[in-house]
Amino acid sequence: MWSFSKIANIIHEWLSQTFNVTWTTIIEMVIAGVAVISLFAVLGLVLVIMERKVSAWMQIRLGPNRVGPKGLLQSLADTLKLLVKEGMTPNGADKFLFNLAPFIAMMVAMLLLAPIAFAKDFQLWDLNIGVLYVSAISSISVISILMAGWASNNKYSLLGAMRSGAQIVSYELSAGLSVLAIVVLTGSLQLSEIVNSQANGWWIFKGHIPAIIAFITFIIAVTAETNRAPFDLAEAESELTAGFHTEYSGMKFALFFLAEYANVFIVCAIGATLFLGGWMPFHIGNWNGFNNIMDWIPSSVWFFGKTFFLIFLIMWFRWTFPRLRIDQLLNLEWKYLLPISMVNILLVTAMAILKWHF
Amino acid sequence: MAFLKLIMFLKDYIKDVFGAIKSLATGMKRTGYYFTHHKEIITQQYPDNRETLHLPERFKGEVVMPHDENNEHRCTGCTACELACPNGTIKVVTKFDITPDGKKKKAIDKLVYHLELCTMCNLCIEACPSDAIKMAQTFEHSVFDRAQLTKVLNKPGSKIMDGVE
Amino acid sequence: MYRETQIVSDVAKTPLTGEGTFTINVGPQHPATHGVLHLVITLNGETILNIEPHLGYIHRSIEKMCESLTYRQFIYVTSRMDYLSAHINNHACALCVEKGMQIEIPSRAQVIRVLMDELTRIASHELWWGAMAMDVGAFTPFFHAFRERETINDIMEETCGARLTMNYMVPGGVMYDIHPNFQKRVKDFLQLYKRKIHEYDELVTGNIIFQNRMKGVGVLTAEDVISYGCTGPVARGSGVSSDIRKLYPYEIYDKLEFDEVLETAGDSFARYLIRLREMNQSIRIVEQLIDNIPEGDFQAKTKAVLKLPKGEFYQRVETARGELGVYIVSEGGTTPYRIKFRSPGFSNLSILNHMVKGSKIGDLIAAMGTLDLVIPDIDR
Amino acid sequence: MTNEELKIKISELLPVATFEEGGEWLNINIEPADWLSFAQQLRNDSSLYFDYLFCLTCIDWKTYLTMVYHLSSTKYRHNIVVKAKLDRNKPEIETVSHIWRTAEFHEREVYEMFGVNFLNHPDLRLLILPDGWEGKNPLRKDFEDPVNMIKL
Repeated sequence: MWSFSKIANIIHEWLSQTFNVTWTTIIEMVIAGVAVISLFAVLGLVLVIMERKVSAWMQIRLGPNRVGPKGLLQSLADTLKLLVKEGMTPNGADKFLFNLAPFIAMMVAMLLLAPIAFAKDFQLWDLNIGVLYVSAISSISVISILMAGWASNNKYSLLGAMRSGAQIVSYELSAGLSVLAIVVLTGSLQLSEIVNSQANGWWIFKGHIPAIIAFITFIIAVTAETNRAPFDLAEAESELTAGFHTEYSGMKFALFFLAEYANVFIVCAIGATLFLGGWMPFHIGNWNGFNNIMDWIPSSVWFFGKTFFLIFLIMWFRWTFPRLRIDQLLNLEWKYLLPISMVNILLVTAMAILKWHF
Repeated sequence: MAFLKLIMFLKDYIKDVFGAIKSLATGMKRTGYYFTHHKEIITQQYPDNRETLHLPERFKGEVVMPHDENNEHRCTGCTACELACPNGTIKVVTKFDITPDGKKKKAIDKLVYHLELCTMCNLCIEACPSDAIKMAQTFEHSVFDRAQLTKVLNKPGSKIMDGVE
Repeated sequence: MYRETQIVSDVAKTPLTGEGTFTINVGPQHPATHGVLHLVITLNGETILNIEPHLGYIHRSIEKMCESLTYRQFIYVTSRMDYLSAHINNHACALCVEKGMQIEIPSRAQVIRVLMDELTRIASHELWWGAMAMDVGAFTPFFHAFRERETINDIMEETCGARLTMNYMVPGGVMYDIHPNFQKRVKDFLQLYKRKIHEYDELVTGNIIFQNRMKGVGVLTAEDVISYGCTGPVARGSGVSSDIRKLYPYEIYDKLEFDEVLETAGDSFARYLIRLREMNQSIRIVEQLIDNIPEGDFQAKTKAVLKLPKGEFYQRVETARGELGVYIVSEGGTTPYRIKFRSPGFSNLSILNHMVKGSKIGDLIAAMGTLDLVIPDIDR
Repeated sequence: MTNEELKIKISELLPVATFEEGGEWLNINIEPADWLSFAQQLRNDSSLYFDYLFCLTCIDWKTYLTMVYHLSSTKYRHNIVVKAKLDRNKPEIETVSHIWRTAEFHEREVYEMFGVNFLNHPDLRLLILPDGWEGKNPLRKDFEDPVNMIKL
């Protein structure tokens, strides 16, 4: 079977034969950059159409069905529309920050892509503190939202940004703690090692109940961190019209929109890596025949399958639940999620020390 | 006592958490059901289903005046509809015809109908003593020029049907 | 003497201007105001200090218009007041004219009118339910509510010829007889409704987030409600019996079996439950009547030109939002001398400031949603 | 209480009041000056207990204005109509918005539509009409607006 690592190796070998080391590195970097940007473009298109179809089916509608076969090219048409729209800057806005904010949102999302293992031996940057890097970078995204809210010179935007600040700062905690549970079990911060440690079973199965609790906390926390319903208080359509991006239009709005979906993809990818074994295929004990079939499926398919399953879960939340109020949102974090994850991490530590996990 | 209280608190706490998760799961089950059951979809693909789209015969789309094959209508020009209309939608312009036996007879010249003023209240049709006008089941009324909404209901050259007084 | 219940004392004392307070305009175009309601809100952070409604964005002065329309013509205008209970508005006007002229309505017409009223009430509450869920952030229920509402609209379309502003009730009865399919279609709807109603609870009522959003929000005491003149589900949510159908029965409501739904909590969730249960009561009424539509005329014989005797006539009916009063002052002519519509929405809106002072913006949306405001009804 | 009982009770409270017969409910005509104290009595008297003001409006009779208050009791379920004749050139009456809070909005509406000045009203401003309409009273019979009114 084909795999990403083989393709990468072929390119690498060909480049090394043709150019010297420096040029090889530079060209590889350019290729990686282009790949990331195109991945984002594709992701944006795929996730938007997916969200629209999922919501439509849950709402007993057909969804987009006019552009392209079964409406699959709808998001392409939307992008085109957004591209040609006028990007307006409101009067009295802080022009520099106003224009900078969407790019920061986008940059954060791109940076987060670096340590993710998309397939077997296929990773942009396997740094040894991958988990720490992810939590560190993802907390920058709040700055872009605050910047957008402040610079818009709009009270709705400001309220949305303030809400978002409170929300992301609090939910970082339980997201971090639930990630820590897996770090404790693995004993490493490196994402590739975390994946490798799940060769004989995913952590969600190996880690007993504490891992499941950590998984649920993680999903809730990342839903909040990416500002998705039921935690979309920063946007809160029926309260703040569109929250922090009320004043954005055209491509700048599209960048926020894209960054939201990119963030969803990334947190789901992290979730899949930590809890569902990343690109590791699904194995059952000694069923060798079954395991071989599972191995035959390419590792990238496993990775994207798991990630999209988690993305679907988050979309499912969005199209089912009402939105929380700001004080209830913080209550949920400080009164429920944080104590639970703290107790949970104690349990996990005990389990790791006593080697109770498989 | 304090310990017992803590136990009770913990019990309630855990009960809360599980109750919450259960209520959320019920909702997700419902949306999940609709996600997988596409037969429940109720969308009508409007411009595509024009052939199969049947509006009920009572639907009030616009006022029309039916003419038979001899280009004859039933309107006597009595202006009952004009009086019944709350918005001044209908204007009856009358003229005098000469009947075969030489008498002058009142008849309509034009029955002007302003679709842009009409609220489809059906009062004119109720008021008409000779059933000359009725509601049509059309509903795609948008035009590019407002003037096109002012219509003359009787066809050119039409005359009143025999026997209608 | 009526004493206003004490609202959060800090909020009452906070000055409306000064450091930390700011005003925002909610509306006239805002997703949660369902129309062109304009609220000027004074905030301190997320806490609401004061709400001042600015009305009139859709004011058409229906009362003035009616002064130049005859008693047959003015009814159609009232469909445009509270467009979600158009039938009931028309019904109120027709009843008031009939009261003045002392017309006896055939029993068939009475039953048809009540059936239409109750179907309208269900349709109105369906739409409210969907919009309420959308206000608190759940989008899916809106479409599910429309599935059932659409069925009612189809029934209306078939019998009355229109989906929203029907002008079906005329002084003396109804404009034309029910469609032959009517009974069958209504029975189909009843089946559909019974099959689907439990989903409402699964999707929204039981949901823990929704309950937290609604419980204890916008609490109104019975005294507040009476003093502010709130009616309908808003009053009944605070335990104030205010169903005109029970208190001052019109048409055949005194012969029908149904309960006035009452809740005592007075918060948004109580008002939510009231509306859901009221739908079930309306279903009960429809079930009692649908097989018992008496034979006979659908319209009493009336003169071509209606003239009300000199005098004043007042008719109260229960719309989906509360008590609608039609006050006709007649000088004996063919047109009313003065008409006053006492619309439920106008009084219900006046309590908004009292209701949400001191709570969060999110609560404003949740509380305002349960008032079920229809803006043309407020502005008239 | 029936209309007859109400009539006896109210003539005790306010002997100068006159009554109109024939309507569905008891109609009481009072002088505007008596209104405030009379309203308080209606609201607070334990056997009347009119706690619900369900309609408040005004009628322009071309030579004078009439304020019409429809009152109801949620306890006894009886209704009365109180009418007060106002001078058309300088219509003034005491507000009842502190007795029945619903009057606050209704009085504002009457203020802008008929130009009735409610004394001691907490917030007597235009509610429905936009700024610049002060002094023009659309629901009065002699109101003419050649721009916005369409005569059919």
